Amino acid sequence: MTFQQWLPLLVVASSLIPGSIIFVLGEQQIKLRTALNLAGAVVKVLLVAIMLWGVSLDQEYQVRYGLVEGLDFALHADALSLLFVSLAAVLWLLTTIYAIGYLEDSPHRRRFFGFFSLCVTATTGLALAGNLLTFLIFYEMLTLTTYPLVIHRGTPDSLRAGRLYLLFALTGGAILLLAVVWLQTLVGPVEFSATGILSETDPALYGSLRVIFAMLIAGFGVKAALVPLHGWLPQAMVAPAPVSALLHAVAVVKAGAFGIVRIVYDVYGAEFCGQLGVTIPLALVAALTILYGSMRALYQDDLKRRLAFSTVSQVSYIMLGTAIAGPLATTGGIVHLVHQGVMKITLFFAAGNLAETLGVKKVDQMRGSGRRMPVTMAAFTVAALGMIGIPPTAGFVSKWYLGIGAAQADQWWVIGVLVASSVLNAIYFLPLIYAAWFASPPDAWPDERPRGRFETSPALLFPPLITAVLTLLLGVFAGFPFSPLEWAKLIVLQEYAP
Amino acid sequence: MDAEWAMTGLIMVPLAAAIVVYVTATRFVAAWGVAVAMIQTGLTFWLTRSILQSGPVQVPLGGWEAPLGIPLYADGISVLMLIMTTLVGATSTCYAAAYFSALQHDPRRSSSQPTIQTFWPLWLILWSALNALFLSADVFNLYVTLELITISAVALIGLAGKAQALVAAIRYLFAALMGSLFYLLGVALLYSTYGTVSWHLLAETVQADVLTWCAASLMIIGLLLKTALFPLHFWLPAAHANAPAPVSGLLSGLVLKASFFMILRLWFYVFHPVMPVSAGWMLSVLGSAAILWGSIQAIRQQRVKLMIAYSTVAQVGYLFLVFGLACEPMGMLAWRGTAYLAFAHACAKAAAFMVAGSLMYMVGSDLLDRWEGIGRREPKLIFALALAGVSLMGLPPSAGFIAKWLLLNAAIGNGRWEVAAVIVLGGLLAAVYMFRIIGVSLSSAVPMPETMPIPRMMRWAPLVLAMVVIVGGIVTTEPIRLLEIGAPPIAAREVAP
Amino acid sequence: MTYATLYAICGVVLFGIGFYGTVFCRHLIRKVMAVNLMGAGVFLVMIALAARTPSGAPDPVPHAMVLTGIVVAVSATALMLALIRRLHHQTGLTELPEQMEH
Amino acid sequence: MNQILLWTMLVLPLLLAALVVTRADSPILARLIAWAAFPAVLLALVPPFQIEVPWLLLDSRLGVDAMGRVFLGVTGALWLAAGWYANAYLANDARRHVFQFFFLLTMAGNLGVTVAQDGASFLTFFTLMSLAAYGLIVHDHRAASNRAGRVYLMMTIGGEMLLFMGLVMAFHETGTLVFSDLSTKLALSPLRDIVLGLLLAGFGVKLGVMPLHGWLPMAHPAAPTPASAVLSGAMIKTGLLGCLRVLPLGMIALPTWSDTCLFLGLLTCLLAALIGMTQRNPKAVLAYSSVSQMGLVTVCLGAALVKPQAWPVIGSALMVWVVHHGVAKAALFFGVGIAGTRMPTTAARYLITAGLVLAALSLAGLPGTMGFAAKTALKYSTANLESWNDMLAWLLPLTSVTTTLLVSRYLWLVWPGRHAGHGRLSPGMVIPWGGLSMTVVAGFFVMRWQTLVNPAWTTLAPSDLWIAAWPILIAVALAGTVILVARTLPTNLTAMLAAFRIPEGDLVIPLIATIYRLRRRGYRVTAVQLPQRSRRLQHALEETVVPRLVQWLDRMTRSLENDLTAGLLLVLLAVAMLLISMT
Repeated sequence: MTFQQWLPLLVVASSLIPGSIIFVLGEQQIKLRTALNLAGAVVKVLLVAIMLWGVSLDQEYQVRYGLVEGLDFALHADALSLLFVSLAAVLWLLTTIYAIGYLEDSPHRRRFFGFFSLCVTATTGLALAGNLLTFLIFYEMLTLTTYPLVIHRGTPDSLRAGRLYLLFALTGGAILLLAVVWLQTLVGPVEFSATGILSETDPALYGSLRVIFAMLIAGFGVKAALVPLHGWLPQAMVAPAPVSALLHAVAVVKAGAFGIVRIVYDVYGAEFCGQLGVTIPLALVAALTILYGSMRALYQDDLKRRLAFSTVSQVSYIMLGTAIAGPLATTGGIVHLVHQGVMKITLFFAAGNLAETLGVKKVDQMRGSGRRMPVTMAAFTVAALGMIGIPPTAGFVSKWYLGIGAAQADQWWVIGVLVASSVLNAIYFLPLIYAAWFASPPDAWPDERPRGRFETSPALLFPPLITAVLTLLLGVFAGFPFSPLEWAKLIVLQEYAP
Repeated sequence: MDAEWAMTGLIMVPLAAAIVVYVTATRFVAAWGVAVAMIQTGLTFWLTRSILQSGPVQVPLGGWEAPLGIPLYADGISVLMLIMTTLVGATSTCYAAAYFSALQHDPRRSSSQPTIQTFWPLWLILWSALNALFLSADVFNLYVTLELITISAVALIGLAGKAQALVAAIRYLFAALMGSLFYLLGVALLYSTYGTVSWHLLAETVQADVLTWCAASLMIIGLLLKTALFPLHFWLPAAHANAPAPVSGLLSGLVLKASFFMILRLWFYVFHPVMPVSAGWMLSVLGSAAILWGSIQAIRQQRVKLMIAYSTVAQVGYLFLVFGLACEPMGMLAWRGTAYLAFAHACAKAAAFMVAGSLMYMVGSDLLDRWEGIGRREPKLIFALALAGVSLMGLPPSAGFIAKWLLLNAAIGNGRWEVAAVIVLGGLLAAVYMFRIIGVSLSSAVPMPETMPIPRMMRWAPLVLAMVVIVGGIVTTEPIRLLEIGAPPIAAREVAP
Repeated sequence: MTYATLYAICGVVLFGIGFYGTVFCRHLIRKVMAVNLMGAGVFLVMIALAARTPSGAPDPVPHAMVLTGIVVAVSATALMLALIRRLHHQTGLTELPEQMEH
Repeated sequence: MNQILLWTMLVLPLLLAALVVTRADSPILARLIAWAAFPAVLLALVPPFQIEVPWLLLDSRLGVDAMGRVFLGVTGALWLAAGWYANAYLANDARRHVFQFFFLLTMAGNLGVTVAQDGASFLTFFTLMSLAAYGLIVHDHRAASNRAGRVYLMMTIGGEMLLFMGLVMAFHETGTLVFSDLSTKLALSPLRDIVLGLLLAGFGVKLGVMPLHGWLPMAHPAAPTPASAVLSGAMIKTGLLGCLRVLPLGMIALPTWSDTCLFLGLLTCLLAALIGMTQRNPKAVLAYSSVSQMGLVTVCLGAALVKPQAWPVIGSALMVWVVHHGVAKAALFFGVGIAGTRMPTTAARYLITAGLVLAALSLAGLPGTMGFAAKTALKYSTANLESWNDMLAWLLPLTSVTTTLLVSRYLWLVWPGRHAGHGRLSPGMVIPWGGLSMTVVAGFFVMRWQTLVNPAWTTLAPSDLWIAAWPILIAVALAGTVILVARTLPTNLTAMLAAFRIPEGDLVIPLIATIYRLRRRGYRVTAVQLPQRSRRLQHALEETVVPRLVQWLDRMTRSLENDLTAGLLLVLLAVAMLLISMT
């Protein structure tokens, strides 16, 4: 095998191997575990960087392994997968640091970090999957590896959340499996290719293809939390903060959205989707999700639940951009994949900091938290503004491209959805910001724990800070080479190439 | 050394060891068992290699040709079954060695509990009989080996000694004997018509007439009872759940597969041309019902071992889907999937039962309520259970996934949506009961009651077996290639265009 | 109708009676006997069939099979009796409990 | 060099803001903050230029152009003055650094807006300014301020959304965000009216045109005085700048929009003045005055849309207006703070009173002040509009009357020495105020010779003086009468009249109440009633369906899983199979 074949495997292995070793290590070998974790994360970032560089120079990275006839395990790196894998790699590094700080002195860290790494392995695999089957394999693997993370605390609440998560995710997976098999019996093994592979299909099969599309979307929609398949997500908030962060920003929810992007662009092909007439329903569902999620977020008292509903809403931007189709909307959807991740992870980091340092979990307990934890809340503020789509944050760039994309596709109503959602976002985020900065703090915090010389421990403090700065930079320097926006444009160029 | 020796050895070595162990009543029985396991592993490896190289082999035992002699026959499916037997058998042997030695030091031990001396001969005979069955080339020989399996299996259940186990064993024995006699009557009818018991010769001469159909019905239905296909599964849960820890895995993993293997042989190699499609679908419908019923019952159980036993009822259902699907264009896929599923299920189920046994030994009960937080103490075991569960649910990466993938492909490719739906639904229901166990065991509540320390081997054996299941989901080309050797003539459109 | 056929039918009837007994009898010893009756029925069928060769000379193979069958039946019966005895010894039961006890 | 100045201007306030956060109490920093707007003033003096910054935001263009220069100059000057003023005004405020932080951010945004030459960067700076200003408004944390802040924020976000929609559509129609191209191409686009509607409405919120003015009379009184000064003097002008950037002025006539602008402008102009007269807070009076003045500006925009060829003239007049109103209004706001202090000497009191009166009358267009220059310019530039000629002819004098009445009300409320003052009159406050007040007069002479200004009114006729003066005289007479009459009225009638007061923010108050009611109801439904209902449903399911299902399964299990059934099924299946095979 050549380096070109090894590299995708190495990228996957860079979290698989540390994860596996961590399971074997003792619970008390903290230093070794931490070192392994960080080493894995750093190596992954480096490998991804190499790959990023290579792909921008038109290198091919591909590896293939036959399981059964018609069932190939294939990893390959195209521009889209790199976008996602870079996000996963960078945010994994940050989340690992965060998790090390967050779980200090808590039990069962071996299990946690083991599954954490496996979860990232699955996500990386998803990103690099070269065909629908490989995608499916990692998709299911993701479900399984996140379950222990969701129920990590082991309380009745978290067990219930875990059950609900599995119920949704596995059912979605089952539907997906059916759809994939069906598709395969119709057209043979489904490889991902830039402009889709189905446009040559016999028109007699169009009906079936539509149904399959619906099934695929339903399958991925469960993880992407499309309404009405979103029920598990707000419940899964009982998980520790780094898990929520990872779940919402990179792993689970994003995997679903990424799957839908793959289906629309790389399996069906954007144009062919339009021809089948399946994009408008998808766009409508996405729009419904955006609005519904925001509406529900309005009245959540629990901070993390509010963020969860916000995720329901925000992730659907990706689907919306995908469904509208057209180069600009696609750019918007794809770039939101990254932007939403960075912003949402900041919010969850900050929420985690509040909970861990001050014991603040409810929205009305946040009063004055900005004075006690200025850096954390500043990060929170930036990310929240980003969610609203305030320029010059990353969120604005996404919204802008979605907006002009909608105009380009003559879907003017989408702009209305975007605006309505932004307003709703403002309604549920701005009071939090107000409470944090402009309200006076209480006499005593619910559960304050001293955490060293900063406002909280450094491992908790810096990850949100970095992602918040990223939120700003991604917006301000959107036009910079190698920025997600430019990268998304590259993807779009391939997708809509003549 | 050629395949003949390997085949003979696979049958004779455990048998001889059984006799030696029984007669000498040596203190080092476990060592004998492990030695046999190692030899078996070598022989299986050898046989597999030779089959892969030179195709199916038939050898007359001791040079006596049929009809008087006893011929042995090995093709892809039988070798896969042998591999399965060896894998499960070897790990069970190690597990049993640890289990019984631990039991001797268990203060909770009652006088009625099994002794190490009775387990080993019975198990070695069972092993020998299983190998013999998978290598049999005539239908009467199949009967004899099956009876041998039944008798030793029942005795193994009886080892547990408790009244519950005895009742289960007796019930199982009656059911099994009844099934055997149905089968034997069918054999008699067949012989009267065709004058031979070799299934090769039968396959060549079989005709569609009433006597053949009678024989086929009697044989198949008799075997259904032994395979515990719904609605004839009534004896299974109690028998499998109340057996001693190492035995449950063997029963669910291997003993059931013996009678199923016979059905497979008879159906696809003998009766296939003369049985109508609808008869196959009857079995598939029963299989579907089994999947649903078994899963629902498993969900309802409070005892973990019963849950796993009912899961077997469901998984057996999967195995029977092939009879309907094989009649259709993509039948070949269903055939492969089913054979592979039998293999996957054996490993996964044995691993699950071993885990249950270990944990039951640890806390003294397999009531799910008593298992709260157990995973925090024994993460390896719960991990093994989870891996086995992954295969039972048919999730990737596992052998169970590959098998279900093939079955699903066959079902959807043939437009059999109801079958596809059942396959998928069964997987989901499996997830419900598996995660019920895992969820409870990972809960943070309830301080653990006083427990027994688990010997190391009782942790590693199930984990190894569970790993096999996972590896079986990754290394698949070889087993599938193996299955093509001597595959039955099923109408085959290989894969979709 | 030849004798052989008559014997065969007789064997089948015996099998049926045995089956009825196995299913409907509650007492375990009766069940054991019923199972043996079933076995006897099958053996009778086999022996009857051995006589059906065209040459008229009895076919040795079914005989061998019956012999083997008897061996199996004997050992199975022994096991049944041993188990029943043990159950009786432990619990005093002579019948299987109606309800499945899991 | 110019570029460096530009970047300095943009980055310096941000940098200082960051420093304020980290080291709040440095005297040097306070000094620096006072000077933070200085680069802007310098930049207003350099010749126009433009730079392309493709990596910033969405392919940004920044630069100074003829129009932007005026805005930049006046904005910079006002922020500079406000910076000085604030240093003194908030000297004893414990939360001074918080104010400084938001002050600097708002400044950065406001200055950025004037140099932004494309939609995205404009919107970015505009947003920065708008959101940061929230911090200024709620600075003192009084209930009224918080409420004002909320209203402000709601309307700001609403405005942002309108702008976002407008820009998205404009980009789609024109394919560019660079203003110079955008406005030209937009003029020919089929969706022109919708796009312009959205953009004008969005900017209208900032500009305070009725009915979008609600936040303004609430926010201006709430903010600390230096903040109100820049809010009113500089920030609301960004709304005007936005309109100027996107409207195809001087290119084509847009009857729809000209009518709308003229109508709304007129309405705003008069109504706001009337409402303003009922106010008791001098800052609220000034706020309504700003609204009224912006109405006048809107009228001018409308006029320019009626007759494109008149735009150069109207435009230059508008520039003068911008400078005039900015300076005068800031001076008046500063005056509120100054008039409220304890006067050290009677001379100082007279001097300050004189300054206030001068600034106030300048606003009304007193000959010899900058206001006069501005008004005359407007009069000339809007002279030859066919259909609106008559209306404007009487409107301008009328606004002079109303404005004079309004500033009289203001003067009445703040008249130095009328109330016991508190706080010390510090030079830090007086100097910026004095500077601005003097500019009010000096500005007239400077501008008199500015070539930038329309030649039409450089030939100033004596009649112009009279035309400008008489409305003021009438208004003063009217005001005097009112005061005299009020003295003679019975006290209970005065009290009754006094009780008649339109709240600051007028229409927006019931609107906000409605929104809050809806929000409460939404909360009740989604957070209380729906969960209750679903819990009840779940409970009912668990009580009825589940036990029945379990019962059924138990029964099934009993009847299926026993020896007898199995035996019968065995036969049944065998027979079934046989039958199936035979058929």
